[in-house]
Order: sequence, then C-alpha cells, then structure tokens
Amino acid sequence: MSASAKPIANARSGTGIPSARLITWWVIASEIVIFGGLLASYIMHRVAHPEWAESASHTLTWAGALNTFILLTSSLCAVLAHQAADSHDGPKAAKLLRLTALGGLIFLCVKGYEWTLDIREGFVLSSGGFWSFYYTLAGLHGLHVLAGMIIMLIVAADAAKNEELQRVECIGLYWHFVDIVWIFLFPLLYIAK
Amino acid sequence: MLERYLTAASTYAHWIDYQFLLIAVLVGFWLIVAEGMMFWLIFKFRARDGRATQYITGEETHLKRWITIPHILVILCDIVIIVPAILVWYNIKQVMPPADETVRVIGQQWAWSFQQAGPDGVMDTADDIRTVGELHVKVNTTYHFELMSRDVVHSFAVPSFRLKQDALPGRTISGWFRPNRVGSYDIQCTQMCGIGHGLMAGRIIVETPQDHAAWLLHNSTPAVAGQQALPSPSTVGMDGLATMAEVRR
Amino acid sequence: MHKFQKSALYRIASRSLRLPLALVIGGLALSGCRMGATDAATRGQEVFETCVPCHNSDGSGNAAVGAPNIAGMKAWYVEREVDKFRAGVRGMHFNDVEGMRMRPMVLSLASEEDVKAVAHYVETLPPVPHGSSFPGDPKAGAALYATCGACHGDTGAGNQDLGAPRIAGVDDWYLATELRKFRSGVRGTNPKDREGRLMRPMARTLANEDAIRNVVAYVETLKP
Amino acid sequence: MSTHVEHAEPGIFRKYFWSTDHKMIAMQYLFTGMAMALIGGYFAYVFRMQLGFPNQYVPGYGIVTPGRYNALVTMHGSIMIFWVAMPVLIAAFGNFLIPLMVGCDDMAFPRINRLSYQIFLLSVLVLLSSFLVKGGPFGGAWTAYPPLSAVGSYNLTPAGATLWLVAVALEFVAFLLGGINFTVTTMNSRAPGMKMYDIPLVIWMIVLASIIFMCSAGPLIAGAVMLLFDQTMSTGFFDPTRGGDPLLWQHLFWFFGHPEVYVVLLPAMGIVAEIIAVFARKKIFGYKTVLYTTWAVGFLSFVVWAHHQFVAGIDPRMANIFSITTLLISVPITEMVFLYIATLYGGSIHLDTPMLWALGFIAEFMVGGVTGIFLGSSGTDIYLHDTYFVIAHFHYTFVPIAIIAVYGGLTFWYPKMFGRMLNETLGKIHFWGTVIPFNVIFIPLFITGTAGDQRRVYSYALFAEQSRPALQHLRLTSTIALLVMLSFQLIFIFNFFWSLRNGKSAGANPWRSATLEWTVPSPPPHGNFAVMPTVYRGPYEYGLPGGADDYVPQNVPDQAFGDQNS
Repeated sequence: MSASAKPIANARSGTGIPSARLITWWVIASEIVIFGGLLASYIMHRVAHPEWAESASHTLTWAGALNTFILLTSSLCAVLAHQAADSHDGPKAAKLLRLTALGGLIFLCVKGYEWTLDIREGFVLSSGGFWSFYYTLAGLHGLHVLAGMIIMLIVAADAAKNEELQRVECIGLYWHFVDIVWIFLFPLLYIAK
Repeated sequence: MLERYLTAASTYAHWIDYQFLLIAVLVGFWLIVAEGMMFWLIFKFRARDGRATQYITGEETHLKRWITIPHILVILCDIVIIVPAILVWYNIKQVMPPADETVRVIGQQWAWSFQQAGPDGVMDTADDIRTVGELHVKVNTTYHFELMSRDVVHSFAVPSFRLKQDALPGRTISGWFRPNRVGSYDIQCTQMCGIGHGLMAGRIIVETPQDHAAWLLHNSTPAVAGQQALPSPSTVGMDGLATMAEVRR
Repeated sequence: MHKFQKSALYRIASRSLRLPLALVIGGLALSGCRMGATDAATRGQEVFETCVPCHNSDGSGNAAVGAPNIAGMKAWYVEREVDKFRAGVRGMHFNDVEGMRMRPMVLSLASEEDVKAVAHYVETLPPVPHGSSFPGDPKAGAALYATCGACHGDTGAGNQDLGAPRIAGVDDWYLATELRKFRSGVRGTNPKDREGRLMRPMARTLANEDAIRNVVAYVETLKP
Repeated sequence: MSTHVEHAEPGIFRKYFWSTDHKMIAMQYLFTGMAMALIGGYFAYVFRMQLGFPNQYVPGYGIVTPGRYNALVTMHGSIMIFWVAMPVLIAAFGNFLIPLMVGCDDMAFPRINRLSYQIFLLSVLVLLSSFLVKGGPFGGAWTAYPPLSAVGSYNLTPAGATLWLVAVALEFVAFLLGGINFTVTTMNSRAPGMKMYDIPLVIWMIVLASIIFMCSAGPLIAGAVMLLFDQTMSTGFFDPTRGGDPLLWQHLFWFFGHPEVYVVLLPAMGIVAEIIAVFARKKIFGYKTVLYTTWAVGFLSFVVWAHHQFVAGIDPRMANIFSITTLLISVPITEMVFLYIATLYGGSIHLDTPMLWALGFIAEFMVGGVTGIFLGSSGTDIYLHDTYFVIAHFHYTFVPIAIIAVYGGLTFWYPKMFGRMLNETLGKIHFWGTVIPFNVIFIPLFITGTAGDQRRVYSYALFAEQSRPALQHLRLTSTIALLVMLSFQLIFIFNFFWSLRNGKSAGANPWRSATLEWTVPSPPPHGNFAVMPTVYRGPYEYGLPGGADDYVPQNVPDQAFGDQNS
C-alpha cells in the first residue's frame, strides 16, 4: 500500500468513536501515566523534604501565572478552531490553530526568560532536589508544548486547504491535555512554598 | 526440609523451614493433581476414528463446578499459606526481641566490615573492634544489627541464619538474629553491587562465650595516646586470612 | 498477487538462511580449534581483562575509582602485592576503601600461575605518561626524599633486593594516598606485611600533609 | 472487495524496510526478535559455561571475568525480556494476527505501525552499540538499581549504562505506539458482526497486554528520565546524600516490572488458547470466564509490585499487604489454567507439533506458577529472595512464555505466514529436544537455590557453603543440559528455512481452524481479504452437532449449515 492510501481498517468505527479521536485519547492516557509517575515522585519527595520550600520560594510566581493565563487562552483558541472545523470552515480553523501555536510560542518565550533569570541566580538542574524536579517537570512539559506546536502547524497547513479537518479536534484534545498538565505543575512548583 | 540442603544456625531458621515445607506440601499436591488431570485428559480424549467431539461451552452448571470447587479449595490453601507466612514475617522483620549485643554491619564495594563494642560493652568507644570480612558472635545471644552502606545497594545475607536484608546508602536498617549453633558460616551479598558482586564474601563465626571473650580480649586495642584521631589498625589478623585461604582451596 | 508475496518472503528467508548457518558452522569449527590458553603470555593478556574495568586496557588507571597507573610496573612487585591482597595482608583494613575493592578482584584469579601471568603482562605494558593532580614544592620535597632514596634509589627506580618498588612515574595522587594510608596505619600494620611494616615508620617521618605533597612533587620530577 | 490497486513492484528498501503492511512489519519484528534471541542465547551459553567450568576458557568467547559476567547476565536478561519476548510475542504476533483475525486489511494507523518498528530497531542499534564503547555494556543487572546504575565510578561502565537506559526508553516508546495501534484497531476496525465476545482470545490478550503495558510503562519512562539526568547531568534524584531516594527507582521499576510479567504472559496464554481449541476440536471451556480471569489478573498485576522488594528496606508492614495481593493473583491465574485443562475434556486431541508446544506450555508453566507461591509469601522470601530459586522460578514462567509458546505460535501460524508446512518429524524432535533439557537445566537450579546459591555470582569459590561439590555437580548438569537444548535449536532453524522452499504446500486452512485468518490464502495477499468478511459467531465453534464438518468458520452465515445453532 502506498503511504497515502488509507486502509479500510482506518475508516471503520466499531466503538462509534472515530479512530483518530480514539488514538488521541489513548496517547493522552499513556502520557498521563508518564507525567503521573513523575508528579507522584515529586510530591512524595516534597512531603518528605519540607526544606525544599526554601528553594521553591525562589521561583517566579508571576511568570508561572502569566504562562497559565497564556495557555488557557490558547486552549480557548483550540476550542474555537474545533468549532470552525465542525462547520467545515478550514481556513478559519487554520487561522485559529496558528493563533493557538502562537500562544505556545509565547509560553516558551516566557519560560525561557524565567529560566534565564533562575540560572543567573545560580539555580541549575543539579542545584538540589527541588530544582532537579523543577527543570525536569517543566522541561518535559515544555517539550510537549513544542511538539504540540509543530504538529499543530502541520495540521493547520492541511486545514487551510480544507483537508483532514478531523485532525483539528485531535490536536485540540492534545493541547487541552498539555494545558491541564500545566495546571497541575503551576501550583505544585510555584505556589506551594 | 531446607536443612537437608543447608544448616540452620539461627533461632528463626526453623520458622522459615517449616513455612517452606508447608508450602511445598500444599503446592506439590496441587501440581500433581493438575498435571495428572491434564495428562489423563490428553490420554483419555486422544483423537480416535468414529468418536465425535463433545460440544461444551463451559457455561453448563454441572460442568462448571469442576472449576469452581477447585477454585474455592485454592483460595483456602492460599489462606492456609498466607497466615503463617505473615506470622513468620512479623516475628522476623517487624518485631525485635530485646538485644543482648549490637553490631554495626557496613557494606561497601566489595567487602563487609563490622563494628562491635569491645570489652567495655559500649559501642563507639576507643576499644571498639572493627573487622573486615569476618564477624565474631556469641552463640545463643540475641544480636541487633544496624545495617548501612557506604556506596551502592548491598544485601546482607547469611543463608545458614535464613537472614537477608538490603543495605541502603543513606539509611540505617535494623534487624536481629540469634545464632544457636557454633560454627563458621557464609555471608553473601545478594544485591548486584558492581563487578565484584560475586566476590563479596564474608564469614560469620559463632563462638562459645569463652572463645568469644578470648577473641574480644585479643583483638581490642585500647586507645593509644597520639593516635586517637586515627582508626584502630586492622584487627582481622591471621584468623581471617586462614579462613579465606581455606575457602579458596 | 499472493504468489508475489510468497516469493518475496521466501527470498528474505532463504537469503538470511545462508549467513547464520555459515556462521554457526564456522563458529563451531573455530571454537573447536582452541579450548584454552596456549602459553603464559596469552593467558596473562586474557586474565588482565579482570583488571581492565578499573585500570583500563592500557593500564593507565582511573583516579576517579582510586585505581593507579600500573602500565610497565615490575612483575615482581605486582606479583608480591597481588599475593598480599589475596592473603588478606593488604586490603583488609576497615578504612581501606580502595583496598577492599582490589582484594576481591585479585581473589577472582584462579591460580598462582594466573597471578604470575598477569604480573608479567603488566610489566610488558608500555608506560603511560600522566599529569600531576595537585601542587607541591619539589625543592622542599628534595630534602625529605633523602629518607626515601635509601631504599627506592636516588632516581626512584626502586630496588628489588630491598623490596622497594619503582616510584618515579607513579601517579602523584596514588603516592600521596598510600603515604597517608601508611601514616594512619591503614596500610603496613599487618604483621605479615614485611615491606609495609618497614615503610610505615618511614612514612611517619613526614610531619604533615604539606610534607607529603612536597615529597610527592619531588618524586614527580624524577626520571626512572 | 479490495480497494487496493496493484502497484509496480517497489524497491527492496521500500518493500522490506519502509513497508506499512502489517504482515511485513510483523516479519521485521519476528526476525529482529529471533536474531536478538540468538544473541541472548549465546550469552546464556557463555555464563553457564563459566558456572559449569569456572575460570576455564569458554570456546567461542574467551575468559569470563567478573565484570564481563555481570555484563553478560544483565544483557541476557534485558535482551530476552525487552528485545525478544516483547517484540516476538506482542509485536510480531500482534501485527500479523490482529488485522487477519478481526477481519480487516491492515492496522488502523499503518504509518504509526511502521514508526513503531523503526524506533524499536533504533533501540536495538543503541543497545548493540553499547558493546563497542569503553567499559563495555552495562553490568548492573537488568533491574538497574541506583546508585550503582547512576554513578560511573560505581558501575565502571558509564557509557554502557547510559546507552542501556536510552535503549530501554526508546523500546518503550516503540511499544507504546504499537500497543496503542493494536488497541484502536481491535476496538474500531473489527469486521461487521464481530461482537466483543466474538474476538479470538489471542487478540483479546494481546490488546489487554498492550493496555497493561501502557498503564505501567509511564512511571518507568519518568524514572528513566530521572536516572538519565543522574548519570549525565549530575542531578541527585536517587542520591541519598542529596535528598534523593534509591528506593524510588525500585518502586518505579517494579511498578512497571511486575505488570510486565503479565504483558508477556497474556499473549502466550492467548496463543495457547487458539492452539488448544483447534487441536482438541473443542470450544474453549468458559470463554467468558477466561476473559474475566484475564481482567482480574490485569488489575491485580498493578498492586503486587512490592513483592520484589520485601527485603529491600521498605516498611516491613507493607510486605504483609503485598504478600496477600500476590497470593490473591494466584486465584485467577489458577482458574485460567484450570479452564484450559478443562477444554481438553470431551475433545478429540490431535498431538501435532503446535499442540505439543501448547500442552508443554501448560505443563511447564504450572511449575513456574506454584513455585511463585514460595516467593510471594513474605516469610519464605526472606530466605529465597535473590537466590537461584528465583531464577529457576521465573525461567519456568518465561521459558514457557517466550520459548515454548512462541514455538507453538510459530509452528501453528507458519503455514499462514509462509504458505508451507513445517516438517512434523523435525518439529517433534525439536519439541522433545527443547522441553526435556529445559527441565534438566532448571530443576537443579531450584535445588541450588534452596541450598543458598545467590544470583549474579560469577564463581562460588569464595563461598564455602556454596562451593560444596554436590552443588557444583548440579550446576554442571544444568550447563550440559543447556548445551543440549541450544544444539536442538539448530534443528528448528534448519526446519524453518528448509520448509520455506521444501515444505508441503499448506493451502488456506491446513488445521481446519474456525478463525478468520484461515479463510484467506496462505500467505495472505496484500489487503488480506478479497472480500471483506462478516462475522456471524464466536471463534471456537468446534464439534457442533449435526454439521457436515466438525467446525464452522466465523464468517459462514447461519443458513449455510442449518439453523440448529442460531
């Protein structure tokens, strides 16, 4: 089979859920356990080490809060893109998806600025338990934001031509997941002091 | 049953051995029944001309009981096993009888070293005895051990005592044993600890109180003025060598 | 359609058949040729694999794990010290962390022949140059070296008759570590360690850490 | 009706390495897994030779030093579990069987499937490259407990340790992608009419195994990231002097590691179910009950992990809970095995090679199962933990899983894969030549373990109790039996490749089996089904009274053979 022809298997839907949406949910499920394992490890350590609160007090809460706001806004754009795709308005969906990706870009810029300040103050990956978790968790999340943005731009390019509109919903789902992970990270890394 | 394969030299060795025997009898029975049933069925229902296969779904009540009854019996056997298993565990690992003596056991790559109180009977004083690879204990004496590691995870195992406990860096783990048979027994490391893991051997020497007192006296070094900051010299001496050399041969 | 498939799968399989079969047969044939070491030199090289994880395949050592540079060390000295480790004369002190790692490894050697073979192999390794790892004052060390020179020779080349090994060209961190061990009694206190018991009082003439550093710095300037 | 158009023959590269056809990807996984099995078997040969003949020159290898020994056992374990059992049992059989048995033309996402194999191949290459770096491959046991695995000056193989970790993580990603694809395909792409309880057991079990893997691998992937940072970026996640905790890794590892046992067990159980039904000409006894027990096993496998850590320094009270859950898991597994044995009742049992393997699986796996009770009950585990008893126990589970069941599956589906039959005589010689030595290898190890032999030890010369001659004789017996078993594998290799050309032509359905994959030509053409099938009944309709034949394929409408069973 050539790479572009879709097998019959792809078009069937025994569960009533389209395969694309189903696989997105499974990907999200497997991601949840990855982040879940890391977060559970962090929380267990955090409870065992009250002294980490001192390290946590050096994080920039305003930057975290700003990023929360940015990600929530971009998720709204993803919802609107899904609506546009549902009404078969590919170009509009593409526009909204690009706006969502822009949100991701701003998020990463804020993150980069924040990390620069942290590193200037001497807090790096190996500075202590809290900082190791801080950079690992936020870094892994940042990678997911980056990957989401790239996929989103690819989906947007197709959507602009009114192709593969079902993918708009899938990448939106994924983006909401990335958003929700951040909503867990923000209080755990920034607010708990 | 286990004693056929390895001496039992501590008080709780027999608890574990009886538990082992109990499990062996119960699971051995089930294994024989199940294997026997299987081979009998294979023989009985071998393909023969003119005999049709029976159509059985496995939902029939009168057949299902052939599964449900053994099933319940298995659960009963599980309970019979688990209760003593927990009791054995509880008595070995969760509660500690009052200590007569205390030893400190330290694992490092790739040797066991030991610290025990000298003739004064107090740990962390100048006459402490520090040994490498060899631990001398009194028979019929309850020892508490404090297990530590200097580098990686080790596991302090004395098979003849049926004793095993991992040593974790950064923690002190307590446990106990009460040797009840004079002799000299292996100490193993049973947790992968690097390239020398298979060579990390030690000996535990169970002595009569008289022998032990003589050993203590012979090996303890009172604090020497001018050398107090320094660790006391190796006290292993020749006894240890002889044992290790014997083992080599 | 499926005929084409069949032939495709068949072709992969039959092509991949020949190589493994040839390898298996060839391997069996080759392995039958040699069932063990032919001579001591080969055996020494083979057994030296035991030492490689710490001392490296060129014998250059690894300061991070406390393994000294042993390339080109004299066979008589290697053999003597290995035997001391094997007998528990060295590496049995409570605080000798490096010794406790070394002792089990030499205990893994199967026989005295293997010890001899590996010691001779070590001697054949070409010396590996190394840098210095800490500062010291060689001029101040020169005066202190007079004590050492008596046995180890003015050039630090060692003296087999006196049981004194070559020290010129040995890692400075290793010399310093061993001097400290001799001073504190981690090494050289075992009654069977004849040379160590001679060395220990000599090491104790070094008054302090500076003296150790200086004399080691001086040894580093010696050419064997 | 096939929607596929015949393409011009693609180049070698596109056909063998860039194909999205599930059958070709299955072959890629199968041959990679078999090649890795040769490597893993070679390592077993080398270290068993060292144990049987200590410090001797091992023909075809050389001297086994303590460091090399550790690397050999570590790589044997890692390769056999991650690079043999997983790719062959789940990926190869899953890829080959799922679309054929649920009646569709390919996986739901063929390109994700291809990506899965490519990442897997990359993980193989990363692992093999660790044999070339300074220090050699990782030697800190397949469990990789930190701080040993985290600190280069402790394990003395810093590069090998990092490469091992990266390879494992990549392999996990590959199987996450593959497993998600299996799950979606089975949920969504089944043939019309195939209801939940019409899915063959092997498909159920592969999919459930994929889901268990998906739910358990995440924490270990997180742990791998942490361990990688500890190795390369000097963080202290597992370093107790810097606020870390070495036990954390053990929990993350075994939270994955125990479900992993069932991840490889379930596909093997599925394969055996298919074979038993066909060769006993019997419906599986209590198909739904088998499924319920599978679900129960899947659920319970997540709450037993700490039985690997009874003496690891965890709170001793935890051991009681985990001891109970561990014995609890014996209940559904026992029931599953009972159901398989009950399936034989009233059958008409044909002892062809696949059936021999399937019955051999049950007979041997039971030994592995009951010996697990000794280890699961916390009291005896104090003594048996990390002894050869453990080794013998899990080889009595893993060899039936990854060797016996795989041979069963291969001999059963070989006609479908390659269109020809394997030679029966050679197959039977191979069966007995594998199963008998297998028992002779591991029964002595139960005894040495009971006598106190600890694991991962390169020579027992330093341990007086363990260097008793009687124990050395047992070790030697085990080694010789291994040599016999390995040499019999050559017969299989020969049979496999010889039959590709010279085997009897198989036809579509040589075993008279009722599942969908046997309704298409052997080997199945591109797109599998000329006419997409519709399913009318469950997968095991054998021995139906009154029919013309003793079985009814899933895709035959009820009218075709009368209404007595509708």
